[in-house]
Amino acid sequence: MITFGPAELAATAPEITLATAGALIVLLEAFAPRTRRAFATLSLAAIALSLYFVSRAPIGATFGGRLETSSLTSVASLFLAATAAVAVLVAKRYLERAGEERGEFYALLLWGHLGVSLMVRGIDLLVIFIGLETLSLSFYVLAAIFRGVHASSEAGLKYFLTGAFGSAFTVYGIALLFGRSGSLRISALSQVGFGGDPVIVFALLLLLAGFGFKMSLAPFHAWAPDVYQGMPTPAVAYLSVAPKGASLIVLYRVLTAVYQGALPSRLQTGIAALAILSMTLGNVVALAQRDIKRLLAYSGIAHMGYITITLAVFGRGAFTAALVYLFAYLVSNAGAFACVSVLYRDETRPHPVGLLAGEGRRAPFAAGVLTLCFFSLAGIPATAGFIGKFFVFGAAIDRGLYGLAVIGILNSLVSIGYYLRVVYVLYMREPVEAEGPPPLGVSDGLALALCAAGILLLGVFPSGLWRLARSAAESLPFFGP
Amino acid sequence: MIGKIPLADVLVVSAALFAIGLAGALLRRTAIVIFLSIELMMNAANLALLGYGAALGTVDGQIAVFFVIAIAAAEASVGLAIFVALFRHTETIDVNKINLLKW
Amino acid sequence: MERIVFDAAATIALVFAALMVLSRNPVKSVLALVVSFFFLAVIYVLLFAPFIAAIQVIVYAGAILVLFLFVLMLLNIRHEGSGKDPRPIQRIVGGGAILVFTIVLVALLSKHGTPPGLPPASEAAAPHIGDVARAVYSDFLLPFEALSVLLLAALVGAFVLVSKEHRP
Amino acid sequence: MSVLPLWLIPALPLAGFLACGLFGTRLGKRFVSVVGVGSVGLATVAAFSRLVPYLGGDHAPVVERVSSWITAGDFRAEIAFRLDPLSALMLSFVTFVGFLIHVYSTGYMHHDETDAGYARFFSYLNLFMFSMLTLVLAQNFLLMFVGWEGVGLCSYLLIGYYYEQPFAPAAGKKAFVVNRIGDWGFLLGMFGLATQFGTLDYDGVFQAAAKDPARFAPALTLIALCLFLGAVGKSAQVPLYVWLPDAMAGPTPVSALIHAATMVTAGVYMVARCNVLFRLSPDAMLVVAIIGTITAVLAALIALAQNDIKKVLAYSTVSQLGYMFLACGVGAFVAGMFHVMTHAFFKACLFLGAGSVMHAMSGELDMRRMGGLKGKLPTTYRTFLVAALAICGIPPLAGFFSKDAILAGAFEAGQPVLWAVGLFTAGLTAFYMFRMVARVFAGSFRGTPEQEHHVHESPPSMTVPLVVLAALSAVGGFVGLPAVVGEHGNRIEAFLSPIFLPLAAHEPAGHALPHATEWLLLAASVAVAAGGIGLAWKWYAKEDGRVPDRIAAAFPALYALVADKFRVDELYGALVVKPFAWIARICWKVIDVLVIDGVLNAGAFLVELAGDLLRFLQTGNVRNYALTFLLGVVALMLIVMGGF
Amino acid sequence: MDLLRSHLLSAVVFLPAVGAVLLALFPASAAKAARNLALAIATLDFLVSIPLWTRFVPAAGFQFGENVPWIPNFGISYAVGLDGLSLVLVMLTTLLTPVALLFSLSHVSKGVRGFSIAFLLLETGMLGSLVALDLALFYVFWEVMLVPMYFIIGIWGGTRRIYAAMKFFLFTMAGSLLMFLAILYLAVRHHAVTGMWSFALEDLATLDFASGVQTVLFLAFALAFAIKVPVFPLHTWLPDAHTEAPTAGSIILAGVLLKLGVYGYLRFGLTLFPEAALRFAPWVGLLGVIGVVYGALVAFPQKDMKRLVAYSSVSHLGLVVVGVAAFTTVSLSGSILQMINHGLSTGALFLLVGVLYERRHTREIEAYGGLAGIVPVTTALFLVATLSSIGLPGLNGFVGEFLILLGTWTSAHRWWAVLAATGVILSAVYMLTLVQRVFWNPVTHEENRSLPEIRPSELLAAAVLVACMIWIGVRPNDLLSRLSPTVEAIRSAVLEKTSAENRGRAEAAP
Repeated sequence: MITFGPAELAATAPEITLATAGALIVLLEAFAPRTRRAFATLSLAAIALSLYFVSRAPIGATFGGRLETSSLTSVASLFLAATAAVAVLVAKRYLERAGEERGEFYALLLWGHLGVSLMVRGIDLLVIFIGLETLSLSFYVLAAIFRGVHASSEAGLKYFLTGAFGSAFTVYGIALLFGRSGSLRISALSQVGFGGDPVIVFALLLLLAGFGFKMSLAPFHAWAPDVYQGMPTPAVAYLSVAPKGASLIVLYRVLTAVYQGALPSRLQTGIAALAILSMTLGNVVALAQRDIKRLLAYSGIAHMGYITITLAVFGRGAFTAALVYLFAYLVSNAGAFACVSVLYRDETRPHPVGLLAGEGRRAPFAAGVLTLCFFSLAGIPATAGFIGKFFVFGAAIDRGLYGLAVIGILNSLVSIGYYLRVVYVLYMREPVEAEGPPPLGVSDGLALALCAAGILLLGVFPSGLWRLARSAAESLPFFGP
Repeated sequence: MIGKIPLADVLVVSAALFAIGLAGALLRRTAIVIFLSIELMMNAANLALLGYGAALGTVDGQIAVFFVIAIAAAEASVGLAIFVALFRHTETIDVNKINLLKW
Repeated sequence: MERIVFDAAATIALVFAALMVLSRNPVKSVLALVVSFFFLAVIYVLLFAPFIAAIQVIVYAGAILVLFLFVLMLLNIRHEGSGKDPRPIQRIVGGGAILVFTIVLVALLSKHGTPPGLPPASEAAAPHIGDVARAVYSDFLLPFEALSVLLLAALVGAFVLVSKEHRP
Repeated sequence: MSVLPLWLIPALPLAGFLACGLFGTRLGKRFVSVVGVGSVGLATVAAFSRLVPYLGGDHAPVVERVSSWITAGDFRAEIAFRLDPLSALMLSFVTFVGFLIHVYSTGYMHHDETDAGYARFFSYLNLFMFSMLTLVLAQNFLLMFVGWEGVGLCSYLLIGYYYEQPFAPAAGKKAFVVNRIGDWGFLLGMFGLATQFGTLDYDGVFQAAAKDPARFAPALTLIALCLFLGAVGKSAQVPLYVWLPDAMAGPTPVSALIHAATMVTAGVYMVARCNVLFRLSPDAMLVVAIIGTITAVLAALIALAQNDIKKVLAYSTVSQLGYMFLACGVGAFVAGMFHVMTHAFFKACLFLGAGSVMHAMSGELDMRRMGGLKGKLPTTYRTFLVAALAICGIPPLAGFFSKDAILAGAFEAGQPVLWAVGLFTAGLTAFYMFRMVARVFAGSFRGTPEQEHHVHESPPSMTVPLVVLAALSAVGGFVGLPAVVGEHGNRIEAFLSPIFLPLAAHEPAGHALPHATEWLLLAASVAVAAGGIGLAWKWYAKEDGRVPDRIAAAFPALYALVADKFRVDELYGALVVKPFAWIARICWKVIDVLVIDGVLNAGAFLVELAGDLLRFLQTGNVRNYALTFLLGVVALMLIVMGGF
Repeated sequence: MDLLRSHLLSAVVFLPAVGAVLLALFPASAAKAARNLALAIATLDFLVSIPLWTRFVPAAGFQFGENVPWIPNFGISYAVGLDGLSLVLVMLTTLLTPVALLFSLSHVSKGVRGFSIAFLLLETGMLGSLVALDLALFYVFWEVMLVPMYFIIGIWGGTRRIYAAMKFFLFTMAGSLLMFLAILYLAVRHHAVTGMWSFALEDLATLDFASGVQTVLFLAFALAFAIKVPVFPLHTWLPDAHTEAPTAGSIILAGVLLKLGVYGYLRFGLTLFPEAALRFAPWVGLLGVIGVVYGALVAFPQKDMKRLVAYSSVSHLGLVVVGVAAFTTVSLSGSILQMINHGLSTGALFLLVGVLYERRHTREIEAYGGLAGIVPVTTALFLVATLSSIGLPGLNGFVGEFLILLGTWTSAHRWWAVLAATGVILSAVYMLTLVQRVFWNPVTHEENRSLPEIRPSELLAAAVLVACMIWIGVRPNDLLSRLSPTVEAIRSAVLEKTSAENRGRAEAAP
């Protein structure tokens, strides 16, 4: 009999904090709209508090093996909280400028964050699915939250339809896994013979598709560019990072439960194919993009390709590399979206790259950080992105997957083409807009500074992060190194 | 066997429902009907869950279905709200005509 | 008897599901789906899940689908746009992919779907509604609580999207 | 009293160069004259302060090391200078003639140049002296190469001295580039030497080669030919002689100093210096002799038809250089070096005389517009005449002895054909020289009245060197009297003999010609020279060129060919220069732009194009998105499930 | 004091970066102060680097070494050290950077602060790659260099600067990315063999590979370096980058950046893959020879001064490559020396072309002519630089050229020397043509008559280079003596590790 005791309270305190803060914000919005200015601070506080509770939560499984607290979940929570913090920080001024400052935005963001948090902490397929859906529902709404803007509504519709479609696959996969293992707990998948069971493998594929969808992994990526384009930028900053990481962790959880040692070669081939397709398609199509948010969407698709290399490689080292990569991706990609959010004056119109012309001089800080983010995404050394690639390709080479590494590296060459094009527009073209970007708020500045510092610190001193990731990777039952 | 019904039959029906839903999702153009088809796919999963639950003699299947139905309801409310919001801009929910964001 | 009911209910559910997909009129689609869901509920009963069957009828067929109908009426969507699909490729490729997918899925589930060595299940051994209730509040406490947040998010979200006036 | 170090001799002009080059413009002409001429004067004094005791001594080579220079791996090169009979000979006339020409230049350049130009001129000349002295005094090939290229550089700079003229810069560049072709050979030769002998030190190389000829001989033909290619470039031999006539675009003192007296003979000096190597390779010797002979006759033929006073002298120089190589090629190195020396005197005198004429004629170069200057430029005329007689080989002037030594050497070496051609060339030489003398000084004035009005004798700074050089042209030959005249008359041969010691195994001891034969040869060459002079004088001084005109009219094509210098420049243009430019353009426009960049840009373009096309997969239609999703699942399924 | 001594190398490397940070904190408006500060820092860096030169002991092995763990889990450390090879290149870098900055003092007007920051970061990048003894560290510096250079070309460059900057970046990146994978492979191998992670050069050099693997790895490294050098046919980024870069950028690009390719090949390519390096030496040498001739040929018809000088770099670097491929003591010494020489002479040429460009704002050769009488000092300096470039004895270029050719001649590939020596002729052709068309000939453009003479700051910058040219030409042993133990060490290390067959090839000549 499972009751809600002190252990359960301690374990769920992070989520309870988030849920309560969201509800509080909605209530304040309804009954004390004057407090709006404090919503961002409140949200930040909730995120921080939740992170604090994560650190205090006792290690181990609770709720009858449905929720886990481990070094992995702690590291993942740190990752998620950092993303959420960046999103909240840039959201404040963004919403003010757009005239859409409303509590629901923060509430939905916090609830979505809660959902992602459940995804990484859940060790039960149902919990994970509910987390996934909480995230999805919140972000369907966030995508469409600018009701007066056609693009926003359309993004909402597209995200909703494709998301529901993906969820159907996920839930079908869950049903099959449940049917074969007799339990919704992931641990039940570690049964002898499951690795070769066709239904299990099929169900894993469905999950791969469903969570690959959340990761915007090609060919399950198609929603991402459209949704990113129409969605409010701060929400994209979160959506383009946190759920991707969480989905990857879920995939690792499920796959390690079934295959502790190594993936069967056909599955490896399939995942490698996804990685290659995602890298190549993402990078090549990004070259043709003119809207910076779409460009970043394709860049994100490509990055999910790189990170999926680690999934194909599989193993503790690979998972460590993946976690390091996630953090690198967090600071660079969330940072890039934060910069985009700061650099465009009109939030509701498209964001063509050309409008950034000459901002290198008019908004040196934001443009500088954006450049740094792009160099990091491109994997130039002394940035976090390089460290990420270093570990990912290192892991691939360590397991002898040279082909993947070479394709990956060629892809990052292609990617430099479009990253540099944006840098070129920033610094080497004359401004096209009469007015410069809006003045930088304190919160914006803080967000950008944090991302820039993260990029450089992780880029120059990655040891700490690596140790953290390594300890997190120990949580999963990998065999071997 | 579940009573006198073979589990395999239940699963086949579930698979068929999933396939029909898939067909609807891919081939229909009205957003609402697409969503209906997706609901059908969810129901296919529900059927599989219940079938397995019954065959295994566990309550987990039913509970999972219970949650899925709740989620479906929530999805429906949000989805329909989005349809309505978009309809204000486009006067249609034919997805062939909803392509402002592309390329 | 059970067998016949199952076959009949399954057939009807599948036929109406197909009708739902094939009908050009969204309203008819919804109605077809109502029928399909109803017969699914029948199957649920056969699978020892009367509680779920009830929910299926009351919540799904009764509430959710009515909501659909309501929105269809509200938006006055009568007919899917006539005229040919501008991109037939979607049908051709989509049809092929569905076919392959279905064949594999059906073959897989009919052949390997059943876990080996499973004893036959009887209604007597099946969990009762009480078991379901207990499980929801104990074993599945966490998902249940999480669901509440989900529903809250959906509620607030739906409200945000359609609430008429935009407060300053 | 300790002697002055050898390095001081080149260092003095170097200091002069730096002083004139860095401060000359600001400090004015007087400063430049003093420093420019003074530094060379001091160098001359320093040189003779070493030469005089040396001539009186035992003629043993003196080597003075200054410092190490390049050390890499096994390779070592030093900065070291050498005084031995050969370098002493060169040193004496290089410093002396060089000094005279510097003096001459103060007069020649004084009027028509700005302070900057004057300073530039003297700094270049000083740099030239430095380089030439380094070349002469070097103790190893590498240091010689420093001087070798240095004189080339100065030649380039001085030919292009009138840089604003359209022609001079091109001529300078041509000189440098053609020289560089030779230098390429020189470099390869040095590599060969360094590989064979492990050093580039003269002593190391020559002693080893002389000691063990059998070991080195096989490689030496190629090495010798490579080195000779260097000499061919520097000394304007066929086929690389084409730069020298063009080099006349420089100021006349430059032509006298660099392109007649000193630099162009560096090739001869180098071959003589390497005589051990050449003598070990009869094939190489033969090539040297043949090239020399061809050059001699070819240049003489071209000189016949030139009307530009400096061009005639230039081709004459080429021709005389051919003689010198002929001498070397037949083993008569002493004769060759002897001719180098006498040639320096008379050719410098001729050039300076020509300069004096030009000076008087306001820069006029065309002989057809001169004439009758005998009276107006008496000193110039007399010195010019002496030098001309000397070059023709009229006894007892200097050229007689040296040229005779060469012809005798050729005959002696058993090369009657070469001798005959040489003799023929002597006749041609006499003819074109006196054609020139007649056209310039005899007859009546053919230029414009203004020119006639302007004509005047040059200042003493110019005439004094002329007189000195003429005197040397007259008596310079007495250091090398042929054996028939006096048993010990050939002092130069005795002096140089340590350089050209016979190689034990390879060379039979030289068998002297019978006296009768030698007399005969002498008579023949004098007769031919006298005939040439007479004919030229008759045709041009007495008959004012009617006969040659008629001959030219009778064979217009032939005449045009000769007058156009056998169209060698055009031939090179068509064979080398144009194809070079063409290939260069192909490389640039086709290989670089079209092929390499084309491939790269095409690659980039294809990727971009792929992006541009693939972006349309993103149709904006959610149904398509769902389809791609399903296709992904199906594909995954097919890849992964195939095994189950 | 002791601390400074033991960290002298790091001080030299990171002083510019510290300066860049200082500059970044400067107000953007204080352009002049920023400029002077940058120059002061670069000059200070040069002064700080002088003790490296004076205290360097001509012996094999690395000096001024420092080794601090950086990413200990993967055996990556901040390991730096200096041997003769890196010493001369470090000195060249610390010398050329202030010279280039001194030149740009009066010519960069927009974004001075950014320009200075980029330049100083670039210097740190270059110095870092020259002293890094850990492959990961090396790679970081190696790539970091690209970024400031991209901005320098892209922001302060000429009309086609964007294309050039992009091409430069992508081209160089293309090569180095594969090297990156190869580095990872080496570390993985080291881990697999010894159980220890390490990226240290000395550790990785102990690995043995199957010949096929070694070939692939070698090619990955060689490609990166070949592009940087650049070796024909990978050179086409260079004319664009050199031509479009601002003068100071061209100086550094030609002066230092290209050398890093050869440096990398010597330091890493040869040390790590001696067998493959020797096996491929004939091909490398062949490409070098082609580069010599081809670069010279293409330089000849150029209409743009900087483009001409850029192609001359292709030719000169080709010669350096020949020397490296010939792999004799003499040719290696010559190659290293020639890198310095090329840095000085081509740096000076770009500087002086810059002097003209800043006055007339065109690089078209056609637009000039007859400048000798108008700007005699510039002419004289240009002439000296030209002569150095075409290898006139007495100046620096000759020594390197001679040693390379001599060393090559004594190697097994005598014909390379024969062909490469034609560069002597060809370089005279194109450089003297340039001199003739710009400085001699009649003045054809009246506006040139009022061309101002070189300014004192520019004169100082050029004079420093000219002084170095003469110094090296007369006393090359000052460098060669510091180089020779390193050259011997590289050579013996390679020969020790290679099979007798290959050794035979390398030592074929007596």
